[in-house]
Amino acid sequence: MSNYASPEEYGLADLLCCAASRQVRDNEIVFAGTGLPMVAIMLAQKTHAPNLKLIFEAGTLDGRPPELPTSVGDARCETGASRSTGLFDTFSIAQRGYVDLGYLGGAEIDQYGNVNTTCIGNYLEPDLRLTGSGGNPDINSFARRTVFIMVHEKRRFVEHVSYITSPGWRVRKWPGGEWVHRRELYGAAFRGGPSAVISTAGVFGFDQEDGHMYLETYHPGKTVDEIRDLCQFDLDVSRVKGETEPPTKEELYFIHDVLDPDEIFIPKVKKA
Amino acid sequence: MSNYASPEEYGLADLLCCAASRQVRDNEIVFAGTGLPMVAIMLAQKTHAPNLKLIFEAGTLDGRPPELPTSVGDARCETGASRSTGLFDTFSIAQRGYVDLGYLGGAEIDQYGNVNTTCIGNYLEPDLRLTGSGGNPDINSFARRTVFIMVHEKRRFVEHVSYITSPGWRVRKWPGGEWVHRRELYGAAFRGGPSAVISTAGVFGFDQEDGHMYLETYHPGKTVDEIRDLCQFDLDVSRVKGETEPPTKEELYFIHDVLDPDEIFIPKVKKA
Amino acid sequence: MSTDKRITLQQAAEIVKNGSSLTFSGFTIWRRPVAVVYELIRQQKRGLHLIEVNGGPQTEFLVGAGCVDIWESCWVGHELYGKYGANLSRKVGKKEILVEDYSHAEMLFRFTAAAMGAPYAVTQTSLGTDIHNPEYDVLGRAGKRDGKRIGKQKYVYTDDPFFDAGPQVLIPAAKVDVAILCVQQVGEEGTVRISGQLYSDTEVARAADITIVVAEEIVPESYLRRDADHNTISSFEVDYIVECPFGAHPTGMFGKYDVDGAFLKDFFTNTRTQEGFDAFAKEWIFGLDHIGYLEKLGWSRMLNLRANTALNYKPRR
Amino acid sequence: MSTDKRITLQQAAEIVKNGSSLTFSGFTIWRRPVAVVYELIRQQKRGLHLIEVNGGPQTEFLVGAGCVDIWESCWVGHELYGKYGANLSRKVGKKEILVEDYSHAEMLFRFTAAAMGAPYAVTQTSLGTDIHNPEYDVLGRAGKRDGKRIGKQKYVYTDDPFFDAGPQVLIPAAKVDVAILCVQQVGEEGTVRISGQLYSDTEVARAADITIVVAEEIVPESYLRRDADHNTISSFEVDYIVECPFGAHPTGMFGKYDVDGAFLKDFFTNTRTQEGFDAFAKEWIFGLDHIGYLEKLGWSRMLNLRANTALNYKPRR
Repeated sequence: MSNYASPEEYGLADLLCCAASRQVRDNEIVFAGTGLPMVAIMLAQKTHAPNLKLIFEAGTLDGRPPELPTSVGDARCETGASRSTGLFDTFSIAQRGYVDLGYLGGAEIDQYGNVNTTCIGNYLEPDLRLTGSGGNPDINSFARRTVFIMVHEKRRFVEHVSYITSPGWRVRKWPGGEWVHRRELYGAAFRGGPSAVISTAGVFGFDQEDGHMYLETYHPGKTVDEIRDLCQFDLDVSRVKGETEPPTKEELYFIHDVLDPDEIFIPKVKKA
Repeated sequence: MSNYASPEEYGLADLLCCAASRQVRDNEIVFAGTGLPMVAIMLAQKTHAPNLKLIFEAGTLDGRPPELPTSVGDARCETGASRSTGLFDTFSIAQRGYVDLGYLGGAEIDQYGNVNTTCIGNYLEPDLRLTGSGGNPDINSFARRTVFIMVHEKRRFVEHVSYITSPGWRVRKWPGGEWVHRRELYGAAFRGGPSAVISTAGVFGFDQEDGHMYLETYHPGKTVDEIRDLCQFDLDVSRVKGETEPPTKEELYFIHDVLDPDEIFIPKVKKA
Repeated sequence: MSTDKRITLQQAAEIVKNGSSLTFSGFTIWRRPVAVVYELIRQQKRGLHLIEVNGGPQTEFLVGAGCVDIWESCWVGHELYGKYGANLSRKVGKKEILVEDYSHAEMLFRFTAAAMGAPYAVTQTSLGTDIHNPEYDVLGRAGKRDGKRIGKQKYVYTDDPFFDAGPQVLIPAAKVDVAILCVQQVGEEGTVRISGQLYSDTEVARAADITIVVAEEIVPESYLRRDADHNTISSFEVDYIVECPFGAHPTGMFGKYDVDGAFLKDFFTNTRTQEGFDAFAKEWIFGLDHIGYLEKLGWSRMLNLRANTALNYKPRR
Repeated sequence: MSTDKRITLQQAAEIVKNGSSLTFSGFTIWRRPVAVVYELIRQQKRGLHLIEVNGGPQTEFLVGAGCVDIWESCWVGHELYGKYGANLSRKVGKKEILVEDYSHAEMLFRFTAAAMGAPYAVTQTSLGTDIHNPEYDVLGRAGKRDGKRIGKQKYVYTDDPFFDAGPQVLIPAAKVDVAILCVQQVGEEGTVRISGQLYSDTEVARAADITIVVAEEIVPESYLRRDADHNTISSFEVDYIVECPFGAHPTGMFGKYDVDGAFLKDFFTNTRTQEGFDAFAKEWIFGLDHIGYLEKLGWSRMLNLRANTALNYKPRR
């Protein structure tokens, strides 16, 4: 991980992609969502985690697509996979506990890592209906760790999300709705939870005991105060380690020359 | 169904096989067990029910084996099938309600069609442990009709079976164990039950209201009194229609020249 | 044997009655039976209850055209060609449609339960989320939970009596009247062979009371039965079959053609208003049949989507 | 990539510890991992808990050799070569083994639940039979229901809260330590391709904590990955692989060899007494390794079982 690129050689999407990629450890089983996470995982596969096993929700197990799929249901997912099957298998495998890591996104997040992808406003009369949950809560319930990749805006890092689509570290126990620690609710089914948020401003971790989010690193060019101001909740900045590690030249080569040369998910930095 | 064979041209196994075969109607979905039932169903497929769909419990759907399988897991089951898969599919399909008819056997049967294939004597300290249930209770629970093929001996047609492996028309409601009509216990899941017993002595039906077995036809050479004496329970002989229809020459041709030329399940009658 | 199950696209759409519950093959923007969906719109179906493992363009077509009263699913959008379902979103805001949210795995397990003949499934997903919030039982609030096709409850919260494995959530089987599938090959007796990812096709086919298969080609049963272990759905699970090349367009079909991204992007842009959708439907759905639609798309566009048969997709370079 | 999972037959057997719970691939007399079972007997395993969708010769070998304390299943026999499991029958009579009966579908759904990560399954089979008789809960009577590997209850009787679909019986997931499979092909990274009927192999492989695959041949992963939709079990579900031609003998293997009926018949006849079994084991198991066993069987016998590769079985004429 030496040979870092200089600031003018990479964009924000590159930085996010590399930060996401570094969350994977070798030999892990990873559930990949559509978009930037796909590139991030395939980047890890090309660099530090050659033996990771990639699951695409739509039905491919241990996939190694030579051309970037545009979504998890894409025909490209099948090429080179160990098995091409369907959701019954991918979700059974996930519920069975095979999955180490999942990558997810969201429109809103709270300080406990609860994420909303369902609606803005009152659920029963929403201001804006979004796509819905998809597999977000499932992957997040079943995997040992999940990484959220998000646009960092103050309206997205909120005190309370409009709707908890995907469970964080403190969640609601139904039918009553009391707030409890995830470990308490999940009981024997507890495997972990959100382990990182990679936003357009910084990288965040979670205190697994009280469940709150903290700033781990800030992206080059951002400041801690700026990031704190971009959160509606009181962000813990006591554990900041420094700046987010920039992409290496090798990573940029894989992203732009091998994995996503057509800029489907990651735009190239326009040279002056 | 003209052109009947004369008594010296067929054996008891032929008679049973043909009687069993005639229980199938065209276009039905049939669950086939190992042995004589297999020959019976394939005989129906060759004669009056060309569009029946044959399911082999081990995983073949709509099979048309050109050579007689020796069991439902046999490699021969796969040839010409619509799909070769596994028990998850065959039992899901059965529980889902696709199956019209199943063929089964048993060591003991009572007057309500409860069948035992598990043990003789006290279950917890058995005199003789048999094979166990296999799919007998499953097929019998899921299919609309089931046909039992049995050796007719007095020790097998009993007042109470040692162990109810497969449910008849009056069954026990657990955890209490009260005897109730099958319709009452199964509720919305009720689809039917044992519709015929083909023994080495005759063909029997069931009164679906009170659930008791009655003699329908006696095999050539048997008498009603003889058959009544072969039952420990009081057999209803009030509905006897006459003699069991003998095999036709065409059926015998299919059994011995096409389906089971090697006498795997059906021995040939030794000509004098 | 006279077991040919062949019908036309029009007949396939006629099987779906007003008020039917309906589901589809495929995943988001792949292998959706769009040719039949267009025909449903032409036949002006009303009051449909869509129950989908996940939604996609087919949802947005039917919702935009006013065919749908209830949508039970977890997601709708056009992947990278349109980030959400704008017709659905607009109609939810205006309370013109009932939306019942389950998670993706829950929807899949609901269909699995139905396909297994079980009335419900046992899961441990989405614990602690608002998906499980009893206040958000939309069909319950609307008085639709009759215990017939729609379960009496949205969820039952329970525990594991065997292993103390943590809280269990019971979810009702997805009972649907009709499933419409879009696949590569079907035999004349109904045997289906799907290539590539299977998505949730085997489950929806078995869960539905009536299963209609639209295939790129109808092939001899004997061809499929030569390799029974490569087949995906058995003959007797399929009630009707339709041959319809390019029947999934604008969604993609593994081994045959890619997603028509430009078409979807244009459709999505139009769906931002009802007027936009109506204009789009007027141009691309009404007054056309499937061949007319293909003529309008044109050879150049369709050849450009064609999958390379060695790769099973259209390579980008 | 250094992901080769290859081990020897001896190592495979060593993975199974005394007291382990164990299950197998196959169905009655087909595709049973008998070569490993012989090795388990040579290594004198004790206290095994067999949980099988159905039993067969492998059960009878292990039970006869005194390796098994608990057998949970629904059936044991040798099909037309031996009408019941004589070793098991004798030991049940002498109370030397605990037998817990479930129905065939129940056993299958118990494994399906485990493979899905669910603690139990919901079924409607076998209602009203003695299989559901609470008095006949053998593991409960023996005080074995610890709620860890063995469920706290044999059954839970309940109702359907969604559709009034009739009484439901909940059955605990089949939790097993080790599954040993015997198949046609495995890749060096673990991808399995099974031809012919799959039986319950996908479920048992996923249900077990450790999955060992014994294959007729280890083939290049790249070969299997050329047609991912023809594969049966994914790489990461398999922990260890063994290449062992004729590893299922005397049971059969689709496409490779038929059941050795004469061998099974002879075995069954011998198992009518413990002395008979012991003599059989002395002759055919102890003091031999797999190659020694094949040498003893001889070329003529094995060539005579060989499947025709066009038919996938040995034609009778």
